[in-house]
Amino acid sequence: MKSNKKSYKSSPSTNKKSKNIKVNDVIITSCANVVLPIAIILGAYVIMHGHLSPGGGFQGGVLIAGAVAILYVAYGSDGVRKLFNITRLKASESMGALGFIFIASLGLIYGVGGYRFFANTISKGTPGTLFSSGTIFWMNFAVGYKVLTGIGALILIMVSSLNSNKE
Amino acid sequence: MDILVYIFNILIFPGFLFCFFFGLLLSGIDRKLVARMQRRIGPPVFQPFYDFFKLIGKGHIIPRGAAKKTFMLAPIIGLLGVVIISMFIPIFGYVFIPRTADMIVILYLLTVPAVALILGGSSSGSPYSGVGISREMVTMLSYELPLVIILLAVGSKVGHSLGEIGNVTFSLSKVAEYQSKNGMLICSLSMIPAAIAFLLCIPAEVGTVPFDVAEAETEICEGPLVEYSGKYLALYKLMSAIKMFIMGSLFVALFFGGTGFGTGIKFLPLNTLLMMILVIITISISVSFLRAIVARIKVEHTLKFFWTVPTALAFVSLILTYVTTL
Amino acid sequence: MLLNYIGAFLLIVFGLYIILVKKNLIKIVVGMSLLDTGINLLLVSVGFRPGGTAPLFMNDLKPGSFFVDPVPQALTLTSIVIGACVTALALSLVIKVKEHYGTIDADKVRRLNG
Amino acid sequence: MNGYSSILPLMAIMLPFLAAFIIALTGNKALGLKRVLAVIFTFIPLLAVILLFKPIIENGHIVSYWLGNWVPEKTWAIGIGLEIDAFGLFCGLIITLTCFLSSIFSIRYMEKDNGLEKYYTMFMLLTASMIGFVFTGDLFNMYVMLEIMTFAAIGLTAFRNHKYKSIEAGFKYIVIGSLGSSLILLGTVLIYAQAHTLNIAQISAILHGNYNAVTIFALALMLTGYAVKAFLVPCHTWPADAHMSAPSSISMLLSGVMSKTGIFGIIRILYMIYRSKCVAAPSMEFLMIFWGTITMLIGASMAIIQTDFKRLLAFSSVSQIGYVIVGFGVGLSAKTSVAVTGTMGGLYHMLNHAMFKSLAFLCAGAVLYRTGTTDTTKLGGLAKKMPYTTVLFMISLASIAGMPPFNGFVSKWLIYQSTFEAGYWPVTIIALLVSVMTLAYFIKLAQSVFFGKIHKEHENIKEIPWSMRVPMIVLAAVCIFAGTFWNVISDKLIEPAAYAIYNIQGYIDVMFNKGYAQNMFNHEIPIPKMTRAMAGYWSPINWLLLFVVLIIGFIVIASLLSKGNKKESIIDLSDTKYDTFTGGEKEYFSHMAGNDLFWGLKHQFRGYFKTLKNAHSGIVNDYVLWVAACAAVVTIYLFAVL
Repeated sequence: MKSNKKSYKSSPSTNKKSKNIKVNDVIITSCANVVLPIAIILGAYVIMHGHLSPGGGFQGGVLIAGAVAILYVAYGSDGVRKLFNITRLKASESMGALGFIFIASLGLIYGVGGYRFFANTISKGTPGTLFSSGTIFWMNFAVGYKVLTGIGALILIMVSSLNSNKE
Repeated sequence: MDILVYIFNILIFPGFLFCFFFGLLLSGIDRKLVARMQRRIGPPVFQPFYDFFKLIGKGHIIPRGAAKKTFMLAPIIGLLGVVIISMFIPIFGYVFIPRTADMIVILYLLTVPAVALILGGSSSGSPYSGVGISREMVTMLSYELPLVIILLAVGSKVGHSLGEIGNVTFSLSKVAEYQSKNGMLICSLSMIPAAIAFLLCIPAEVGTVPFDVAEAETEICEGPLVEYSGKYLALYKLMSAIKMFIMGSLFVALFFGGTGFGTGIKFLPLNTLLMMILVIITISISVSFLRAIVARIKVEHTLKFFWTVPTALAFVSLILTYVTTL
Repeated sequence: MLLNYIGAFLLIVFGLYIILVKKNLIKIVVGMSLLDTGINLLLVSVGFRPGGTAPLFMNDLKPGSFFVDPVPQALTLTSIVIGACVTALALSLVIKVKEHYGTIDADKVRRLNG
Repeated sequence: MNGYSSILPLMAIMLPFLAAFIIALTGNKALGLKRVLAVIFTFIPLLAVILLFKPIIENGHIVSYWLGNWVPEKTWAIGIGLEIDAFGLFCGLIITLTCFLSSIFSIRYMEKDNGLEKYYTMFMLLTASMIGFVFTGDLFNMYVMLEIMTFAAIGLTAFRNHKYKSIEAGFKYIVIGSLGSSLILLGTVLIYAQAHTLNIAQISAILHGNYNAVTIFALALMLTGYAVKAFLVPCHTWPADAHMSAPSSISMLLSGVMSKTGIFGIIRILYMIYRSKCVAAPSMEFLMIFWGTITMLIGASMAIIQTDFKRLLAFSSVSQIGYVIVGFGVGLSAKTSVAVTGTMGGLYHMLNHAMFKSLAFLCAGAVLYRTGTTDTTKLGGLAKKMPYTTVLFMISLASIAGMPPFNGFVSKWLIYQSTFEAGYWPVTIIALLVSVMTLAYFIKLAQSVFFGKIHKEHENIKEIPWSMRVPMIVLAAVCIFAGTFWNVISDKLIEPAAYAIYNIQGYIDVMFNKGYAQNMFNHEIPIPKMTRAMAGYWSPINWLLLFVVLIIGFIVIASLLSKGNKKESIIDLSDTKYDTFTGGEKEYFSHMAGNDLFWGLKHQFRGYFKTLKNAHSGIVNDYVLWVAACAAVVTIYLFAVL
């Protein structure tokens, strides 16, 4: 709620110029407070169960990144900027991509089936359980991580450029 | 041994020395002829030689604003270009470098002297040269189109009867071979328009009145050559003289080829002599005669003229070739 | 099924129409997105087999049941991702265009011509 | 297949991707590390391609690699496969070599810009996706790689986003480029609906004899889509903007290499997937030759009226791509000997264009680096200040215009010969004329940028640093090498690649098992015989001769000229006799700039040039309309003739 007050001070000036976006409306804030955890948990679920049900890393990642947008709608750009560090997000995105490549090249490292990239080398487990399908689970995880940070950074950049446009 | 013959070819006979001598001689004859047509006495026939050696002996000035290396290299490049062309042109069945593609090579190499002129003028940094090279470029664009079509017409005429792949040949030695069998190409009806078009292209290629817009002395003080002096100017003069000879002998090779006028005589000095006479006749018709009777035309008219009259003539030739072979 | 194809066709045509006719750059981006959606719909429809179940590898499969073609679904996902990227990139460029030109009218954003 | 060669193509694709993310991870620190990484990880693919030479070119194998060990089940492809034949390797060589040189050039060239981690990330993505595009054996994978390529290219085009032109070019590029990609995707979808597989080898086996309206529609869409990538007229509107605005090290890739990926796509479609419909089909031959001729003519005409250095080069690229397409169009001819000549000409010109156009773009980059502008009306007289750049530019000029000792001559000559032998003599005339036009507008560049008078503000510029000169020198060396030792290039690259284009049976059999293709086609697929003698190349002895002449000539004339040099050493340059002759007027700055140089031509054809200029209106809707109209025309034509 601290951030709430802080941004409230600056809001009149922004309010004048943009009537469409009303920052820190109580209804929106409280709705967002309810929706945010759900969105994040749903996203996490979708990522984790990518190999079992429709969905996967990308969809889950986008769901979680959508939380950034919700946060922006609810708390304004200050709130979002306080919470996330763009450079860290970008670095995390690269980490996700590198992780994906690493998992994919496990097949190369272990040499299963004649040094195949993308070969599924980890034990596959029993079908239907969470820790099954070998590398696919981990790849989903890496993709999800990459997408959530990537799209998060994207939304953040767009938001900040929109703001800078108005000032 | 082959190498020695090649070097002889390059340096002496169809190459440098021969071109040097005969090109300058041709230029002298041209001057004499024009003078006689204008009822002047005119300079002696060997005047271009005197001019050349005089210029070689004189000092030269390279202007401050010029790109020095290009300025000095451009005339040499142009001269080498024309000397190289001279070796591709067969002298009545004597082919020095028989290759399949020499027509296109000649077409490309003929742009080398023009490019050299443009580069030299362009590097001198003079405003007159700027105007001159712009005109030179447009002239080049204008005569290139009819020239291409003429060569294609000749190539398809010859290629068709020799049964080449695709009914075309780009080889001058094939043209000579055809003419020694079937008589000269100028005698066949379908080639006459192409020959006329080629005669019209020669003055533009050589850069004489009426198509000397690039060097127009009275307007832009010799255009690209305005800053040249001494030996570099001499090289340029030599280049254009040799170019005149090359164009004449190309015309002879294309339309009067074959072995010694169809007589079948294969004796090199005699053939060379015959070719020289034909070249002199060609040049006197296409260069001297035109030069004496016509005034210079504007650059945009040059383009218009070449893309209409000679192009149409060459096309007529090409179509006639197709019609007759059907 | 026919409805799907008609829908895909209409989406593609509308998308193309918007790109061709609308002068607002944002609307052009919308048109591109619509075009993409149409293709995605077509792609999913291509892989659909009447009566097929979702292509999930489960233990409780009934004998005689069959999957719809899973490949187009994977392709559609890829295509959606790419479409999202196109939209994002294009929108960010539109923002920059507005910064530089002060307008997003296609008729005025034409300094590079000829 | 032995172990190492099967893993090399994967390495060539994967390592640049890996490097891209490593560079992104380092953030905006450690600039030196990024440069080193970029150079190393573009060198590794080049090394991989060179190592692949032995199995593919010398032993004649086709290397295949199934990702994740998903080998075909009962001769039905279920996984994604990489497949590299000699043609793919040929394109791979062009791509990796150019990318490597570009990464070296970037070191100093990009030093004034900030945000270089984005630059290098996208640069590596571009490299990796281009290699992936030519090495893959999967139709959808081609689309994905194409999209990555397009994104990276757009990002790099808009990289200098403080300039309005970068942003505008980027936006136009993304609209037209993604429309092209959409057409390709639509075609891929339609093919999938018919063949139910995405493996190129299998599609070509299955589709044989089963062509119907849907596949022909797919052919039309994919041809147009790849035409956008290869910028054939009328889809040529974006490259002019994009090449002009991108940093030169990227323009070089966009023009030299990315256009080749479009051509690669077109060839794979025409010669492989629609083999029995297109090869030896006069109607398709006509379409491609007509398309190529229009492209070369309009590209050259547009180039003549440009005044921006890089924009002119971009239109010149359009015109050169026209030559390549004409070559491959003749390759569809029914007369096999002519077809082979055409294909070889197209391939040779592909290689040559990548080399000399990259060189020309790097020269533009060098000029931009030192003077800060590429507007030819504001430049002039740089030859005195930048002699190396001038010489290198002259080499690229001679190569692109097809002057005999340089590489452009060999490939252009093959194209002339093949078009005439195929009976398309008007195309030969246009091609020769366009060649002269090429020479003309390059001379215009030479005059207005490197010669003439120097501007006051450029008095103190210096030659570019060595790290920028080296890539240019390498490119120039390749230009000269490919022109003089054409027989080496022809033996080692062109012939195997041309053979691979026609060797569809081998391509299919490697992916599945021997005899699969014959089984599907019901007959052996003929491969035209090819020897380089048939192509009637220019004999090497002449080049030796020319060199002898040149050297002797230089010696003789240099000795002739050396007498005067002693006197020159004591001259006083301030003497009035060294002034430029101005006819007595006071000397002032009067440089014959680019836009005045073709006055006679422009005046005579003012209607034509004005129409062309107005047609390139710069409005993005118009450009999209052109692409859509092109797709419509191609569709109608294909339905009418196939």
